[in-house]
Amino acid sequence: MTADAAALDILLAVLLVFLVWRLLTLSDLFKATILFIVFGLLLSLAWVRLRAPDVALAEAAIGSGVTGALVLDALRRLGAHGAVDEARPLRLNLARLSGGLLVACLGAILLWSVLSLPAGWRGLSAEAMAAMPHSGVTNPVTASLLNFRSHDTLLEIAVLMLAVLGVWTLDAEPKPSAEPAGPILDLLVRILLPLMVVVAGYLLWAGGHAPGGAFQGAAVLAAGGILLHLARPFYLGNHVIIRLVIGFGFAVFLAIGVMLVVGGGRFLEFPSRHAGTLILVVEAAATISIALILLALFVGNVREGAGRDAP
Amino acid sequence: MAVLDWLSMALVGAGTLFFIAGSIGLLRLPDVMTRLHALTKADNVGLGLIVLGLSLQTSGPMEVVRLLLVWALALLTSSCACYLVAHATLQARRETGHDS
Amino acid sequence: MTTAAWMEALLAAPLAGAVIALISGRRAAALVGVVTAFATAAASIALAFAVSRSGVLRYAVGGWGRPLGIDLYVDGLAAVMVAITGVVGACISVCAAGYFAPKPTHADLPSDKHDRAWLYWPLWLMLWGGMNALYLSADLFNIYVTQELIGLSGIGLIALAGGSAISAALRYLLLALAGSLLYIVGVELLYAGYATLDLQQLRDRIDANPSTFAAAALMTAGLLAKSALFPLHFWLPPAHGHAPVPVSAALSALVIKTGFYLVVRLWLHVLPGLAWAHLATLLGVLGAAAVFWGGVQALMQERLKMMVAYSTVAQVGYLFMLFPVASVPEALPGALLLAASHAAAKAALFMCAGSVLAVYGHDRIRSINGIGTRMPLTAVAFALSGISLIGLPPSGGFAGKWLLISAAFAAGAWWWAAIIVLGGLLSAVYLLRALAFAFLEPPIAGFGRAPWGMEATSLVLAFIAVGLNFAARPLSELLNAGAG
Amino acid sequence: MTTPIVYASAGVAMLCIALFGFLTARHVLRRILALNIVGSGVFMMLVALAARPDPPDPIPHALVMTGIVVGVCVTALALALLRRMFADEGSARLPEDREFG
Amino acid sequence: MTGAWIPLAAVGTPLLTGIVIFLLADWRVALRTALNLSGAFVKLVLVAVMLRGVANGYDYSVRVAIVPGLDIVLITDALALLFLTLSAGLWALTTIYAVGYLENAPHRSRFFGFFSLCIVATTGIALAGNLFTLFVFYEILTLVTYPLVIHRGTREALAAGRVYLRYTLAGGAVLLFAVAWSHALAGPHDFVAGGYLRELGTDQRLSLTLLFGALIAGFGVKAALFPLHGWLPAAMVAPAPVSALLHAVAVVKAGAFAIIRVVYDVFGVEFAEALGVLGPLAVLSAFTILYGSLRALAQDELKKRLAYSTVSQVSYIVLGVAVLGPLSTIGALVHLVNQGLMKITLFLSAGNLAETLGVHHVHEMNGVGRRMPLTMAAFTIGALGMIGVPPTAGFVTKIYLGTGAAEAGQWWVIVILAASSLLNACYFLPILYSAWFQPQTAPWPHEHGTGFDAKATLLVPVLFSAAFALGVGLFADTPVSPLEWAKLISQREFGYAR
Repeated sequence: MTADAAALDILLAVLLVFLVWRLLTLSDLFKATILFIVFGLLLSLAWVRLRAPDVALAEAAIGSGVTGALVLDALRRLGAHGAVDEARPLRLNLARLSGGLLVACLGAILLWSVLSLPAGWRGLSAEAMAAMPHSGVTNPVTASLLNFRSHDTLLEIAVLMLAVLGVWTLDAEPKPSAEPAGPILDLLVRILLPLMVVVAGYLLWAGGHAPGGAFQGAAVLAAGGILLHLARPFYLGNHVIIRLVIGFGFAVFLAIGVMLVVGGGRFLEFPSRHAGTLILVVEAAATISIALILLALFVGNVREGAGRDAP
Repeated sequence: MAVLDWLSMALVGAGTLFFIAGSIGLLRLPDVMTRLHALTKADNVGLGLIVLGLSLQTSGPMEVVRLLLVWALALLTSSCACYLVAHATLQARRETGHDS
Repeated sequence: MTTAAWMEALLAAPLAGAVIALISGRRAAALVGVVTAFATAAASIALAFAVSRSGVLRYAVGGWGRPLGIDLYVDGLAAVMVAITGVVGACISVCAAGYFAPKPTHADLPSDKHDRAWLYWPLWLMLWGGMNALYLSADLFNIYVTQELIGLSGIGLIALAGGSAISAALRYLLLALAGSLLYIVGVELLYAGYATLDLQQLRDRIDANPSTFAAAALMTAGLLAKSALFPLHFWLPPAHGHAPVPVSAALSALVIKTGFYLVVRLWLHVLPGLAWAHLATLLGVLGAAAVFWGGVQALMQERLKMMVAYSTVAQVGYLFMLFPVASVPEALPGALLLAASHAAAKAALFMCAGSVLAVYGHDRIRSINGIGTRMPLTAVAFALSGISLIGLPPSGGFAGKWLLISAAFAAGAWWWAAIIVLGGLLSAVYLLRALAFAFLEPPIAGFGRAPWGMEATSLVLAFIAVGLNFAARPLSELLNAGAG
Repeated sequence: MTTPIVYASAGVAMLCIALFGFLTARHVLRRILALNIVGSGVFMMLVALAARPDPPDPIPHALVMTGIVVGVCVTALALALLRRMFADEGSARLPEDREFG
Repeated sequence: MTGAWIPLAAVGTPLLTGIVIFLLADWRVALRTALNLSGAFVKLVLVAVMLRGVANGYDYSVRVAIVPGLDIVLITDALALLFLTLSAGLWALTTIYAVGYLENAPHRSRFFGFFSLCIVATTGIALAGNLFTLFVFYEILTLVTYPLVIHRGTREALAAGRVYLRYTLAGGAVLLFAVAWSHALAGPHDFVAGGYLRELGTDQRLSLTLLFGALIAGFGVKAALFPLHGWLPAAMVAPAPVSALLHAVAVVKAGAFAIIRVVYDVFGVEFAEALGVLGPLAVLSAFTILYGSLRALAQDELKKRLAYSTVSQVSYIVLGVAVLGPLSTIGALVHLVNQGLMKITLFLSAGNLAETLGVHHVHEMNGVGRRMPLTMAAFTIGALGMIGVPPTAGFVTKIYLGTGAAEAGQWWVIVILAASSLLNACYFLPILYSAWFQPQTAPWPHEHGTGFDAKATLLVPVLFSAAFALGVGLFADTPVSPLEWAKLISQREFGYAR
């Protein structure tokens, strides 16, 4: 641990904690959102320092990128009045005091458990490395995501689909009266969009042996879609094509799992010979679906002339 | 310390200098337009110098291409962003009629 | 068909049905939904029989085995919960088929919601799939993901009703999210301590140190928020009260039980080693408080659905009174029997409230005079499920309460028995108060007509709730067979 | 003070501040941001834990990835509900937190 | 145990008729009456078969397992059959009466459905083989009688229903607690002739006494013991057949019967005496007797007066149980039947008066004897029986209770009996006097039909029950009378010499 690296870590850690405190006490929620996005980017920097590149990519693309865009979009809908939370100075009444006390002792216990952890803590890295040869991929994170703990990922894609369904159950919002943002953004979109599609494809392909994978690729693709939506607003209904693509990733994953059972193995048990190809198929299907899901979440439930009230 | 190392050290130092100038500009200058001016100009040049400095340290030509690609992308997006922010503020001024 | 085959079918069927329903959209979503519902119900009952025949099943998903991969563990407890979810879920699906029928027959779901009514089916099947996955899973983090699956689909279902259900859904979301995060902190502590996420491996490696205690306490707190035990119950009445009828039936009867099941699994199967007597008493006290608080609130309600929602808060209290007497062997079958008959009876009560709402356009308790003559099926269903909730003799609720009371005596703690008995009395007051209005003359003429499925299903569920009286013996055999 | 311990304690600090923020905040958007940060805090503790062994343990990484994606879904739904509630009831707070006048 | 199906059939027949009647539409009078009567007839045949079987020492019992280690048990011992015969017989009578009484009234299918379910519960209580079964059917009785109490659907009926529920459900809760406690103390035991709590000995004196108190409180609600009797007068708002059958025969007798089971078959009367709980029970029942009679004096409404007299009469049974000795036991058992017969006669005739002349209050009864001689004759037989005038059934009870108390050396009981007989006379004789010897002073409130007396379907059951009440008294010594059966019970059940 060279001295300056330690200094960087400590600086980053302190900066993160300061950002969190500042974020939660600002009265203007627009500034809070900007700080939240900065917090997300610095957090992905922290994941890089903790030797977790896959997580860093996911955090940057999804954690701060997509979430940041969603929050900003929500903020726009809340309008000037809704965006300000006249945070009265936190006077200490009993409830806040007891809450604070509770959280403090929780923090103490967590800190104690972090510090008292034996230095030689191995976790499951030995078992994971031992199982890597017949997991079909060389990137351990993709292996554990799509092979060791594939059940989790299957349900996770289901959760993504549920988010879209949840948004669709709400009343349609009126179309915001945004006039096109001008030629410069069109230029940017024309240049960036193809680049983003290529990068997404690369991330998907690289997932097998290097940091990357379905979620990161999908997030980049979704970012491209959001950019296009900003330049030239388009709206996704819920007619059959959209539903098909949204359900496609989960259906493929589930179908493969069930076929493996029919073929004599256990649910989601990839035979080590062609686990690699199966994982790639699943990841490809998942990328497309997740990209459209994230885009649908951003575009939200808007329909021409629908909705009873303008914000 | 080979000549290359000294050269890249100098280039990266100059780059950071530009960044610092940009940041000071951001803090000191009065309104949005001038701040935009400071930010985009200083940071782009700073980034260029750092990229040049780093490219001397890289192991092979592919690294250099990748660095230049990063620089090009940064140039493109920051200029567009600067235009959009300026456009938005002008619009806001036209609607509210007072300096924001 | 071996146990494993039934379990795979049970896991895959609702999820597959949900995706097909999503893709098929408005036209065939209801048909797909009902077909999947009956398939899943059949699979869950077959699984229960398979477990009682061939004992416990450990199933490694993906073939990797315990610490690395995710294991599913089907013992008696899981089989019982899956069977309850199966049977009550099938009835709820039939009721929903009638409720969300194309032509609007009820004031409960505003007419402009009708083009989105088909969304009920993918959400409901996902909820059901999530519950099955939760009961079968033996991996701490996998249970977290299934909880999120259940939470999210539940919120989507509540939001279907629109209007005041939106803020209720938002409050439920925030609380469920906070609960899950507390749960995850607990999981992180356990993983740091014992480097495994599997429940059974944890049980062998647990030793009593502060971080394990903290982890268990945090996870329990998270789960209590999900199962709406007394201090954390405030989200339940508005959420269950304003949701559409089949949704509030599903939430009150089934989703609440997942939190309770997990606390039972945590404290009775994974951490019996820890000295948790004080926590058990705390849970019992909270349960008692829930029983009386829920009962008093239910008594003061003007609307039928809100009263039934508050009675859920009370009935959850009964379930948590299992813990102080958990050392006695017959306490668990009693609590499970209580959970089963509460599930059936509560779903039936919500459907009755739905029928009343459909016929009279409102469900104010004071003005449903003479529904005995106007809607005989609903009146009988309301009476029978009321009897089961109160715990009067010929009902499943009574058998469950009887086991809990005799367990309390066997554990030498007679005061728990007294609380259960008094709680039953309190629930008798508010349930029979509402029932009495059914006999009042002259009957008020209702103008609408209840959806065809709702009255019949509520009667079937009411008979199940009463019929469970004879289920005590097979249930305890299933639990012992699954003890494994 | 090795890197994992620095970041783990930062994670704990973030978690506590954000949890307190969630409990005391009344504006729902702020509570959503706070819950996101609580999630990030837990994930930081997990990844810091994973960074201890030499080839970093991939399981917590997979857990955190899943957690981030689930976090996005829940946040997206929460924001949609918030927008609908604000449009219907005119306030960005839950009914019990609204003080009138 | 070849005959094991008979007890099940006894419980099943009314259950079946009840369910079928529920499904019938209101206007199908003929079918419903046919069902009712055939159900009653089949029941009587079954009871006769069981009576003959039990008389010569045969025993049918059925066991259904509900929970591991806990079963519903139906047994046919002599005590069970005493109560069963009473309820089966009077059920048949009252069904006929109810058919006539409720002609073209609303909700008749619902009424007769619950009516049969009520008999299911009473049969279950009679044949219960252990405390758990007794408790289960006891609670079912509460459930099925509630809709009958509030059958009219008026606001007062609902208010009376609330009072009824408040008492009976509270009693039920105490009972649930007590039965579970008894299971904890002595494990799931069936009824044993000398009582199964005896082996516990008197070392757990406190908990056993508390258990006894809880059981008596639980059952005492339905037996209308003093502090718990409030629901009985309030429930008089129910139609006449309901108040006749339920509050004179089924509900009130179920409470008394259960107390007999507790004292004799759970604790055993010697063990109860050793615990010293019989004394307070005797005092309580004696006080209830006097209290009931005093309140009856002050009632102007006829049915309320009869209700309070029921409160006091039932406590005779509890008093007989509480006094140690064979004679008082026989007195208590035989009063179970006598009081049922006499009280049903009184209630049915009161129903006739209300139905035919609209007479509800005592002050309206001047000269009613001339207008409705047969009904008033039956009423007189019942009233004299209540007072204990020699040839009637009431006299038999009081003789045995008196001699039993004297034999046990409890002289104050005899004083109580004498005083209560006097009080009975005070509140019954004025009615008889004003009915027979006063000329009609005011027009009948609202008279239906100008016929000779009440309608046939109302009159015949009243005359039958009056005949029974008189016959039981007159032919007390014949082998077929309830007195003989009571002696058989005390000799077989409680080991007293003849």
